[in-house]
Amino acid sequence: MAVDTTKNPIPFEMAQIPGPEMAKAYATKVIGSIIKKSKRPLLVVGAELFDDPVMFDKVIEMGKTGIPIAATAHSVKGFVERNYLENVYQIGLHPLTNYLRFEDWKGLDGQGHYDTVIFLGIHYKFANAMFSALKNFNRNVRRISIDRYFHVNANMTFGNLAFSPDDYHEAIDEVIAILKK
Amino acid sequence: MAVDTTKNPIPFEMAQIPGPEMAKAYATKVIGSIIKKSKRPLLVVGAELFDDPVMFDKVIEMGKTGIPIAATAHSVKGFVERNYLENVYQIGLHPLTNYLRFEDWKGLDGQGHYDTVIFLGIHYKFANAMFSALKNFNRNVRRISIDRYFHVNANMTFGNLAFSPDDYHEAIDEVIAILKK
Amino acid sequence: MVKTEGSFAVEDMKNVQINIGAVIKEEDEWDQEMGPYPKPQVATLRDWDFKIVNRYRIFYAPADDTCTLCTFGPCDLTGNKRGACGIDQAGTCGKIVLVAVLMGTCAHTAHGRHLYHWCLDKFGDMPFDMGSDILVKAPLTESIIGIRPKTLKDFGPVLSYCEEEITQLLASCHSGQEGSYIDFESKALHSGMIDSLGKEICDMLQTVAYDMPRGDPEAPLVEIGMGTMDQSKACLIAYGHNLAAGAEAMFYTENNNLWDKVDIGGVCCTAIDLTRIAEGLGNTDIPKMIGTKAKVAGAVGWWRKMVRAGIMDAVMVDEQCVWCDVVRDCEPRKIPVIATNDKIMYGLVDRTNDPVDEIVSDLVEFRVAGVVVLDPIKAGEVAVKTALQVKPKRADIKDKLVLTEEEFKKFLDTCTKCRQCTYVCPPHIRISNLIEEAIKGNLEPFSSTYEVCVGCGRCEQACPQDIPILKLYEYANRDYIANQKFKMRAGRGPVRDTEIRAVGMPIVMGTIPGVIALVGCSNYPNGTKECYDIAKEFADRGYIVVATGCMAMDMSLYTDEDGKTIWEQYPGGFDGRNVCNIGSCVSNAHIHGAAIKVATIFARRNHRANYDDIADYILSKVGACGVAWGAYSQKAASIATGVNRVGCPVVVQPSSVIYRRAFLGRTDVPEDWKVIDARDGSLVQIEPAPEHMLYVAETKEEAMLMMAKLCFRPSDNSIGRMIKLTHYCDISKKYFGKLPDDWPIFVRHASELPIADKEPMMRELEEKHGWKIDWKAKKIVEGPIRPADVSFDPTNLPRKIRAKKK
Amino acid sequence: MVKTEGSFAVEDMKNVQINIGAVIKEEDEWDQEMGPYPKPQVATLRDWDFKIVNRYRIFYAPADDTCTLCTFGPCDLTGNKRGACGIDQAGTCGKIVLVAVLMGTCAHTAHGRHLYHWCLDKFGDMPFDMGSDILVKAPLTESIIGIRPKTLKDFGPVLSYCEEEITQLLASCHSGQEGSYIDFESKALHSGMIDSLGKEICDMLQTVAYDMPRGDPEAPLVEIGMGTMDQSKACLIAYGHNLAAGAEAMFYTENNNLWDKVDIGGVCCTAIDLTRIAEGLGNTDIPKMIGTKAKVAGAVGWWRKMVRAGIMDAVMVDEQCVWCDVVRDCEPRKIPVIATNDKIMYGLVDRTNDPVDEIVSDLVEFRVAGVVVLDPIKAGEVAVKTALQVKPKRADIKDKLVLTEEEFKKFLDTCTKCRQCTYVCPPHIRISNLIEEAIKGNLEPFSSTYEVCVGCGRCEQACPQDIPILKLYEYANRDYIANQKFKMRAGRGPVRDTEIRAVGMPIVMGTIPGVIALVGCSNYPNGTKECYDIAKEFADRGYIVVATGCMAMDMSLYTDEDGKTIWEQYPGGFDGRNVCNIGSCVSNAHIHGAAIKVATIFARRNHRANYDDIADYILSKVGACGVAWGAYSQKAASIATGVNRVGCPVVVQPSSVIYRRAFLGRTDVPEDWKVIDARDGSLVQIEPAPEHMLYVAETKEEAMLMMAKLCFRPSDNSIGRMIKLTHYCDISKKYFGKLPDDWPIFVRHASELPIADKEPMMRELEEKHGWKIDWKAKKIVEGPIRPADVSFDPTNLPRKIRAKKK
Ligand code: SF4
Ligand code: SF4
Ligand code: SF4
Ligand code: SF4
Ligand code: SF4
Ligand code: SF4
Ligand code: SF4
Ligand code: SF4
Repeated sequence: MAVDTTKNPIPFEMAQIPGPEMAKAYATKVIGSIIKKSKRPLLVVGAELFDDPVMFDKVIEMGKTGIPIAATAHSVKGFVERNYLENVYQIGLHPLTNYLRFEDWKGLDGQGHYDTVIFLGIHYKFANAMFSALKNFNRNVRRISIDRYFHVNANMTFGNLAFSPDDYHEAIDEVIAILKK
Repeated sequence: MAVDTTKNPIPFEMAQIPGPEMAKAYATKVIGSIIKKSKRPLLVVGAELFDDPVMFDKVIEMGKTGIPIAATAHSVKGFVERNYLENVYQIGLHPLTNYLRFEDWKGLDGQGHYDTVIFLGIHYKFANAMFSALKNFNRNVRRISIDRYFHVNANMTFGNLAFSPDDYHEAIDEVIAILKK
Repeated sequence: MVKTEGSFAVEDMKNVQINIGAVIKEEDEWDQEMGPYPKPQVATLRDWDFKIVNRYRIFYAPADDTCTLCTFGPCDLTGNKRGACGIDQAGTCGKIVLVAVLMGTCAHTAHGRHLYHWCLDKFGDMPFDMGSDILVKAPLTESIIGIRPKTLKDFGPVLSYCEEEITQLLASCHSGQEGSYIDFESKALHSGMIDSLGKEICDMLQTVAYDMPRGDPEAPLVEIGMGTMDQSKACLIAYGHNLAAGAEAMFYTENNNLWDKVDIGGVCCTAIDLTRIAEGLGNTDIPKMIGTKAKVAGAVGWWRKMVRAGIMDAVMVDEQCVWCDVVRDCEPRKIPVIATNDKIMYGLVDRTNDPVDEIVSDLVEFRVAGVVVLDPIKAGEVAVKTALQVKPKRADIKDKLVLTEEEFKKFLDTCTKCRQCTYVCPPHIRISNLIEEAIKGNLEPFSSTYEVCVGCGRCEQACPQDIPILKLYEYANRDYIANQKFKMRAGRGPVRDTEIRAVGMPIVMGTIPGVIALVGCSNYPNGTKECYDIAKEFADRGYIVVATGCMAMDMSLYTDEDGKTIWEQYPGGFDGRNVCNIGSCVSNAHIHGAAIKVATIFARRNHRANYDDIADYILSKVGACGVAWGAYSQKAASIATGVNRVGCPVVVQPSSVIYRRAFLGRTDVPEDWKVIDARDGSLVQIEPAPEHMLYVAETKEEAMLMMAKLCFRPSDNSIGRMIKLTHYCDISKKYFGKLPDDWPIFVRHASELPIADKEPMMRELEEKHGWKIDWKAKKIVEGPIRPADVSFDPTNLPRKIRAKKK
Repeated sequence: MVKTEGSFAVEDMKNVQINIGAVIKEEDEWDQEMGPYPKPQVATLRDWDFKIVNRYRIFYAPADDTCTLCTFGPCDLTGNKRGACGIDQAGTCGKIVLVAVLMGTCAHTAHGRHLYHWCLDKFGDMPFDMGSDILVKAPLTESIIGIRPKTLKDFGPVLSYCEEEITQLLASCHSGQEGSYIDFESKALHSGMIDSLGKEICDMLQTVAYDMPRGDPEAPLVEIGMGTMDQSKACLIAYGHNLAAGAEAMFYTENNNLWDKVDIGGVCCTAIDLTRIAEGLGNTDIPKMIGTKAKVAGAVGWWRKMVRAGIMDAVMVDEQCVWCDVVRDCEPRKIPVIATNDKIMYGLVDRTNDPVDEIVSDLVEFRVAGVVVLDPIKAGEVAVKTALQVKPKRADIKDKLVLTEEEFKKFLDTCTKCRQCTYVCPPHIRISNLIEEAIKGNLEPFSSTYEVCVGCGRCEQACPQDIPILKLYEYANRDYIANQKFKMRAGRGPVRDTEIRAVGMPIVMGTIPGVIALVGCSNYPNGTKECYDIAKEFADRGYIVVATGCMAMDMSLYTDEDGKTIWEQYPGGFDGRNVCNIGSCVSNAHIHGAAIKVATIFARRNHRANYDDIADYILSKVGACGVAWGAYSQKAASIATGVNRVGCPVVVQPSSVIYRRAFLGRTDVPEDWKVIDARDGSLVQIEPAPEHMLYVAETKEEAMLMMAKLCFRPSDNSIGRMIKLTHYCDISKKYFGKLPDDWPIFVRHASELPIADKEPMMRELEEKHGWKIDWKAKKIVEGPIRPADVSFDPTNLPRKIRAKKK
């Protein structure tokens, strides 16, 4: 049976209540298929992957389905160590989000802007704020979180799975499975 | 069939999003029985009753079940006109809420504090703010709205019924029926 | 001889230059000793503040339950929890209150500082001449600083004092500074006092420099309303609060004989101040009565209605209550914008140093939507020339601004009744219902809510159908707009000492039932008419009614059966049954001033550097109440807070709850209502008078009843109390259908009962309240909180005790 | 002769008194003409600000989608919608940024104003003597105001300037004033500059008055850590930023020979400043080196840990970063509180005018939890006496403060793993996991997260089981607490002119790879150790490392294998491979000062009233980067903004996103990276150096890489660029496992490639990036953005062009 990723749909930092427009928690199959349907998705990963290194392998699996990866903070090191740099771009989350908010940006590969960003493994507050920047200043980019936190400023997010590592891994595996379909 | 008072559970002013603790919309029978079970309820009504004068009659029906009425703004005039002043106290909403936040207050009748306040017919912003005052500074008073607005700072409220006067009247009648039981 | 500056050489002191900072005439004109608190600092008047807040409990209604002020946040403070820095919800509310009050205080003080630099630049230093009827010329400066300014330059150090205090106060808002909400409120009260001082400086500077009326009860009537802007001329609007650039546009027009081609109108306080220019003593070079040539286009609440109706050809903005989307509203309507003050620059290019004609050409050719020109003289010339030249180029667009009937109907039909518009509308107008009626051909709802609509435009942003709701309003009200033409009395400035001498005693005794001050902005709960209603109610009852700012403007838009505006119905003196327009928002200082003058001129209290003593006098003896019925801005918050510090209560409209704090009395706690009798130091239990300091009323009716009640003072003599009680009861009967429940607590003697109802009320006292009545003598034998006592001298300050109680 | 004041009579001018405001020595000591912008106002340096923000785009991450600032609100601004006043989300963010920066600016400026009054009161006016090694004594005052203060009193008008600007700026935040986020940011930059000036005034005043080190690289080592407070003595803590009262406690202790009975420690910047007293020129009456007798109990992040451990017997609070619940934390632990500054009064009774012994008695008998004493001398005496007398009375409670093993275990068992604590914990500590481990007997997680915990107490409020989580921490770390004893170099003060002469050229050429400034507070993402790591990384690499405030304190808590703190590992000069503690937060001004001095002393630029020219020089030529890795406060926001205005980039920690704004460059827009060559006015395409102005890094590793990159400047010569690039690449390899992707854009010549990797990197340039390489000559033939050019003179200011391009 699929993991219920719609449980605990409250902001991981409970005081993060920005305004009338707030995220909903979705099941893995919904999120997975939205990602799969995206024309220009970008998977954005951060340094929290080091706290649970198996996540690097899962991210690489996703990367192998063709989704480009923006490795923020020093997370690129995990990819170097795993010798996977195909489609991996090293960039800070702050300048990345800055580029994302401009309509005229051409993407990390110069091939054009992205229609969907998927965040994972990123410091909660920072990810939350960058979602907020996009939510307010570039609404053409769909904001998806597949992190272990409920992300209130995303369009789509999981509920809080921060204390359920097994469920979380399973959820990610389910997303990967959909992407591979 | 009962009116669905749990529909449209978003703040009537949609930008009123105060923080992590926000109201839920409840069915008339839940709200009605909570009021009925209260030891010291106080029905607080405002000048918006004049916009829909039949509401005065309904409030008087509630008053007749034994619930004391605080008539704020100049709403007491409606009771005078209907010759019902039994259990009706004329007081401004602002000083009333001020009294309510003090534990040592003895009530409008000098018989002691209230455990539940029920707001109805009050200017939305003002009611919202007074609920906020109680929510933050005296949590021993239960905050119930049976107004036509979803009141985010109440404990219990109806959803927005501002554009459904018939449903609203019916909902109030259902509450009255429960109180009379 | 007055202050002067210069420099001279001193023999044998090579390389030394002596700058004479000030040559001060010896203080031989002021018989008052320096008082105890010149230039009070943050903690100096804290005792007084604690007296206020111990009686009028600080009440908060948080607008946010979380705090996002520092990187430890957001913190959830719900239920008075504490954030990471240790502050609780009450403390955070206090901090937000202080920040808001400081924003208002800075708006006024910075305005004063700008005028100070500008007036000295333009006119040089000038004697501070308030005319022969005003000898207590700067009551707040005198009470707070302890000096009597002799020339405009003397206000410089007063401004520096304000700026120093502001900096101290804002510092205490830093996360991890003040932790107590009570001290935040004491600081807010301090800021409120600075605000009043800042306003006094502003209005004194402009009154002298621009020769405005010095308390003239017969200040001229000027034109007000959108319809007064003559569409056959080039129409220039000066929008904001600082007259500098708008005045220059007027002078340029005058000097170039352009009045037949140009119409100049103001919006918001600049409007009021432009119409006051050169109506004073005639002691400047400014053309006499030039102010009457300017028009008051309207208060700030009308701005979007007029810009969208396209009634102007160019706009100058200066500072303060100026909507942030002026350029965005003006650009598509081809109305060039000239920003004239560095507080509002809208990201526009600063052209201050470019030649006038280059700037005008860029504007007139629509190469830029607007410019910054910080030199008022140049800005005035640019604005007039631009308006003149752009007018013909706007002819085509102007026609397109208002919808055709066809367009109107088409838009009506697209409404899906989704109600998104109402969920964002500040006054909660049910727009879809208006549309429904309009579809049936009934435009009345669109008309009757036109003055309720604050023109905010939120509905248009929310409408999924992109219905231009304000345009629908415009279409439905196009005739009204064209015919909105009324008269307003130009702002008269301060209350004269002579007026105070006449009304001081009646005010303190209560025989003039009160002073009602209508101040503040255009966010009325039920539309502009309510301020007319309130003013008229109290004027008819014999109260002294004073008004300033947007309320003064908005109350001008209604007439009685004879077609007379309120200014034409009542004389403009500071007296019962009069209505006076004191002036713009900064003129509010004169209302404090009048109260101070009652203490110092009528009661001969020393006011020099003696603020708390004066405030104590006002709280105990001057029956006055402010109402800010449409208050929107932080200035309104600082104004009200300043009024509270000087001991005078204020009633505000329900939306004001967003400012979070009120000061409310508890009549159920007798200890809160004890004052000292200055005669012997004894503690006296008094009736709760005034009962509250800052009060939100839900409706106009509640506001009026509360205002009447808040005019009670312990010092009322029995006739005065009877008069006040009569009005209090009468307003209650009129609007509430019954006597107020608490009327007995204000009765100390049978002679204080309203004459018409004396008997039944005495009976009620006996039967319902258990008082003992001597029916033969028609006297009250037992019951009142205290007996009437004409020589009772209430005070809250131990230092006022004249002889210790034996 | 210096400025003086006086008054004298003039014959034949009866009743006239001449006050000599100022006798100013002719400006014959300063060879610089007055520059273009003395006392710049809000709009004066706007062109410079626009240069910054046009390249470093203003980026917002709103923390709130609604606005509740006025009665039209709340307004929903989601998606950059506009509120009723017409402001959009970006404008609102800009307004909040400006308010935050102003709060910080006011904190510093008000501190300076307090010190100004106090120092003149206590010491009288004093010559502004910075010793013989510092001739550019007040670089910010000189650059901004255009004057050279001769005595402390000369800072008075500088303070007034700051206060006037602050008032203007806060006025523009009033609802309905400035509408453009760009102008809000220009105003914030103006405020940031005022902030730097305010700090300079503060530190100059106290340095002279309290005879602190004048740039002494060998300032003494002082004791730091909770364990340094000798529990056998009466322990007094001075908590805050303003040394006045704490210093008086020290003087009282000294004069009464009480050091054997009393230990005085500081928390936050007061700590640093107390340890600097009388270590300077010896030109005051203060006992030489008295500062070394005080201890640095710790930075603000340790406050709750120490108060809850009960290591002190009395606390004096002054101002700024002082948690709001001090009284609430101290009262149950029987620690009396003396509030000594009117910015923080906590609602306590003001006892300033009461006799010392009455106050002490009330505190010692616990009749009151705290008092306000605004006279520093009296406060110092009260505090020492109270600590001495209360100590024996606290003996019993002190024992009860730390849990017993039994209690500890009992609390562990009650945890239900509900995680409410983690949902509110700022650093997201998984407290229930720590408890789980502790139940198993493993306290390591409680130890290793002790420095990550910021001691905020939010967890305890959220815990439904009422588990005293901070007490659990205390119990698990009780040995560490007792042994937290380290050494810190006392704040040395400004950088000496002589030091600048030595390092000016290497900095501008790049051969010293950069200046790294670690400033700000204790809200580190992964604990205090990260600031030690960052400092050490760069010191080892030969950068100049400077530190102030909490980061300087916190980096003292770690030692190398030899047990040496960072201060013992490196000398304290302003030079490569040195680490210097400049001082407290207000000493940050000296970091600006050092950069200004590079421009004026090394490069001989006129800095007098010439701020933008100097900032332009710094932006183009001074490879420096600030890092505020634990920034919490609004002062941190104002500091960073001030650093940005002077042309220097800053990296901050992730929680800083709550301040909403960043300045980020776009390397994909070549037009953004054009500068003028001052030699001929030609526009030159440059590499993005520095790439960003205000940057949030997610991890320490990212921060270090970015800091290395942000030290690049267009002016680097080839050796300098090679050195910088080497460190940039090396840090990347060390922490990222690879070269950074963008290294090629910084290469202009083959000699700029890191020596060790030169060949493979050249090959990569050829193969991956298509550059043309002459392998024989080992030269780059084609590829770089621009060629290396030692005499290139980059500027952003057209007025710096020396000769027009032909
Ligand atoms: S200021 Fe205090 S309450 Fe507000 S976010 Fe910071 S720590 Fe939390
Ligand atoms: S413009 Fe008028 S109708 Fe529209 S939301 Fe604002 S107040 Fe309501
Ligand atoms: S939002 Fe537009 S479509 Fe919806 S009810 Fe209002 S006017 Fe009609
Ligand atoms: S009354 Fe309000 S809106 Fe009008 S000018 Fe004064 S502060 Fe501004
Ligand atoms: S300041 Fe503007 S955006 Fe904020 S609440 Fe007021 S009207 Fe709305
Ligand atoms: S006190 Fe420490 S553990 Fe508790 S919430 Fe704060 S940082 Fe987290
Ligand atoms: S909140 Fe209390 S009970 Fe819940 S997990 Fe945390 S420590 Fe345990
Ligand atoms: S570094 Fe931060 S916490 Fe420390 S003193 Fe400075 S502003 Fe306060």
